[in-house]
Amino acid sequence: MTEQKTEKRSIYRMLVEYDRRIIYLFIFVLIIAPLMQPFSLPIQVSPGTMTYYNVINGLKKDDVVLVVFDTEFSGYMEIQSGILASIKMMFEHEVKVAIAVSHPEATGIPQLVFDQLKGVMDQHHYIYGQNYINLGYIFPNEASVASTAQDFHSIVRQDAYGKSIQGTFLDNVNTWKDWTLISDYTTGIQSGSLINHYGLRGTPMIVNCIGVMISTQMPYVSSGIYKALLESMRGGAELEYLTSSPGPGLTAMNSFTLGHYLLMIAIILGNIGYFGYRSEMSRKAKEER
Amino acid sequence: MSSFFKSKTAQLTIMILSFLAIFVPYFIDVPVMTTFSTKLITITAIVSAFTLLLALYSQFRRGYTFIQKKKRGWIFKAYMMISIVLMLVFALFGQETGPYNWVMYAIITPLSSVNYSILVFYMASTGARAFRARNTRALLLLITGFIVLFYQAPLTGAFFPQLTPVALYFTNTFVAAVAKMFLISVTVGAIVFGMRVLMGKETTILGFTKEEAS
Amino acid sequence: MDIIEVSIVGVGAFLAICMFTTLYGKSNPLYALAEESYIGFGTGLTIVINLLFIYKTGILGIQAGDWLLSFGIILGIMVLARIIPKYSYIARVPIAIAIGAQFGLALRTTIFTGFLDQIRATIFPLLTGDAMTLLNRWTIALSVIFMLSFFFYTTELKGPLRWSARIGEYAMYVAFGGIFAQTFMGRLSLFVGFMQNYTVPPWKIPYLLGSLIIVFAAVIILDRAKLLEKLTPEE
Amino acid sequence: MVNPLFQVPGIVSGRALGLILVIVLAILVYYYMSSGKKIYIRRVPGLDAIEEAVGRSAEMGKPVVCSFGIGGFTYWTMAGLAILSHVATLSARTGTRLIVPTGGSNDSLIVRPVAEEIVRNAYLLEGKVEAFDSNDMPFMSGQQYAYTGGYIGILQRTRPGSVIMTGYHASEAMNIAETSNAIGAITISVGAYISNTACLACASDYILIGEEAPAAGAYLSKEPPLRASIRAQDIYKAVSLILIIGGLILMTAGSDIVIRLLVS
Repeated sequence: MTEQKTEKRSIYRMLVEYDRRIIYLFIFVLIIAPLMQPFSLPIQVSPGTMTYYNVINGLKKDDVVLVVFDTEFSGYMEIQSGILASIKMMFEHEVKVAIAVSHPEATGIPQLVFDQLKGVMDQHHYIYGQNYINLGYIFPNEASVASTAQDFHSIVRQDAYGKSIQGTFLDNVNTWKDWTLISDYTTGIQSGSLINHYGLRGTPMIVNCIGVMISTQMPYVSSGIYKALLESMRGGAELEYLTSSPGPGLTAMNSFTLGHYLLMIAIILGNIGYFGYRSEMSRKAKEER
Repeated sequence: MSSFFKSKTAQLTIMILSFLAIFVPYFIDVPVMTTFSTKLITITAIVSAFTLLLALYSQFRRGYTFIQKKKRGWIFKAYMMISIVLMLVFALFGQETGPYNWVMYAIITPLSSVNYSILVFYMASTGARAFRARNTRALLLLITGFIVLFYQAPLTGAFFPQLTPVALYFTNTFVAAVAKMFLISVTVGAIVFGMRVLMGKETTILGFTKEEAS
Repeated sequence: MDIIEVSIVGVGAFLAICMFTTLYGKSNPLYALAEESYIGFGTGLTIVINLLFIYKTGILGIQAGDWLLSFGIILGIMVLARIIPKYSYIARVPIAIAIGAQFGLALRTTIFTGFLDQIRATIFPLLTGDAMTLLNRWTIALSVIFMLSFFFYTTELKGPLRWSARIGEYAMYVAFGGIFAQTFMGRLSLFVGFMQNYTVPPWKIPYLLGSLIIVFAAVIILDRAKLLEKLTPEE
Repeated sequence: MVNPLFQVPGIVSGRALGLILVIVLAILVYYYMSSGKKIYIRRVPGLDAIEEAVGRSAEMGKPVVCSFGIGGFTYWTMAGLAILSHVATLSARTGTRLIVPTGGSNDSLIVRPVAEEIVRNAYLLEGKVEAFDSNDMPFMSGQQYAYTGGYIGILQRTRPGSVIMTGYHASEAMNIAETSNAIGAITISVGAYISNTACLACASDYILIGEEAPAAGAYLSKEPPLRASIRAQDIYKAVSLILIIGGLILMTAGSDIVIRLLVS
């Protein structure tokens, strides 16, 4: 009897004071395993994703969209499904797309996107300079964002490859008024500046942000500065689902499910341990008294 | 001349003028001032870029001290300094291809991604520790946290769609409300703080000693 | 796949896993290797970016006739005076200009984005709309009001204010739970995305698993042999 | 688009009320600072804990790590510098080693020399300028996560007694807070945006929420005029409360006058 009691007590205690490395190990295994051996689980499309889909769907031929890769490479890993699915939709609507980046690590992303969307681009006869352009790292700080909103050509003179942007479709773009839409893919580097210098002045904006920023960005959706917000990789996966173009988002959803369930189990066990241990301690205190 | 540079009043005046040059044109419509403010912003960005050289100087001096004193692991510092130089040399061969590009994809992007994505581990262990119903606050934290987590797992939506409106209720209301409240609070705090700075009351942040400030 | 791609994946996976060893909880030389690699090459990158910025915006701008930008270069050079202690005061002028300008930039919009827009977004009709809309609106309105009352610093929380502040604080914790969960989703996506980078296409998997096993085995063995500390740099 | 309630000639459309509010706030701040009033201020545990944190490090003979964030000269950073100055003074006084990791973004490059001057001056004022070592303010590149990696490395190698994160820290704050917790240091952090705040509230021992950080300089200075200026913040929160409640009532009654006022 006593032996059993000791054993039980140690379990509660273990659930409270465990080595945090155990959780780390479980995460590693549960996330990597489904990626190596993909299987498909069903998903549901959220209302926010639907609105986002409708905004891009409302674009017309030759509208001018500024796409901003406002992310480090690591952030791109999270939102690449949203980026690919959105830009694919833009290309299908034959919209003119200018891509700008706001972090040196993002300078390689435009090329990665063009490579992956080559099929659609060829199908809709996309020509560099006439229908799309890669401006490169033009937003190193708020100052540069502010300047482009007031006089675009005063600060942006060359594209990412060092060629002059004169003679491209950007000749018609001078201030914030000239963009049909700004589509920001962000980890938050310059999104505040884009809001301040474009969104607040009235340029329509949509955003695909990383999960951590959702709550920060929500007020801008309710105040109308953002027309729509696509949430993290999950939103990207939903957009892939809506546009019937399965990609990195949908394959990641299983690891996603398992990761969430793991944390929930850890929380439940932690609480069982906490209450078990606490009642044990109070029982012990009573006995001693 | 040097006394001018050293005086607090001169610096404060310069700071205030520079502040107003940016602040005022945002409200008052004078095209010349707007143009000037844009230029001033660019000028400060250039100044900021120059300060990199100061940081670099300090970094090399620190590394050199480590090596000179032969502190344990000084070799790592030497390696760090060499890699700075290497990166500069690589940049000379062009940035889109060649060794520079290799470093970007083999070293910088993976390491940046690690430090970012490693947060999932930290979040999980923090969550498991903080989400214990110790008191009312922690209980509330636990309940919403748990519901939203459950909702977010993509599989849940497919089998238990009834949870969606509940989770969305929490994220669309309480989360939205706290974000608003937070912004309002920070904004008033920031402006009042700004006023204290402009009135020369928060002198420490300009790097003055008390004697200079008085 | 060519040799360059393989080397990118191999070196990347190895250094990434070295960085992950921080989860082991003890400082170790492999972490220091990854750390110094990143700091070193990262600083190199910072230099390149800033020099290019000075060139593209400053020098090219001046060449294009924008002579005002030459002040940027002059002030930038003045900042460097800090290196010589005797003349370090010269650097105070450009720094004062920069502080004023950046501060002005940060403060000029905040009254709109952080104050007026937020108040505006909290004002809506409270009696029209379907049940769900009404529930949401009432919750937002009441939460904002109660939470704001929690944030009064110069008034003692007594009487009704104490209660409203208490409710506000509770509402804040309800929100924090939701935000924590949303943030967790974000971090999870990052980690999944990162791992996808090393599992798709499948030829990359051995590099990932190989690095994982080698690096962690090395750290554990060094720890058991009590060598970790000895091989880790001093601070 | 809602029509503004009023317009002022010469003022950019939609910005008049903002300008008026800023000017009135400036007047209020000036009034409270010169009125000589002694004003009650609620305790801010996060700020009070700084002294305890540095003291504990001193007792244990361990260093203090204090950072001012990775932002440019925004109010976050500047408020962070005010806290840094306080921490540096306490460290100098107690003879505790202070480590200030710097870098993390291009914007923060220009803050670095100012921070160095602040810390040096704090030591100078305490008469211990020889104890100031600029090598303890390592620069860890302009890359956010290289800075993070270096910061974590410093924490694991030096095992400080307390970690005080001020200024604008983005996601890296969680890496730092959780590592700091794992090594048993007292962790004080600033929630610079809402998701950051929620997570840090779970991971740190003390957190400064909302305006607590911008008010830190005035709070810590213990000078009545500076502290009195905090009153102006409360007045504006009361104004926002009145606008919200009034706006809700009027809007429900069918009038959008408050909205029109807000876009003026």
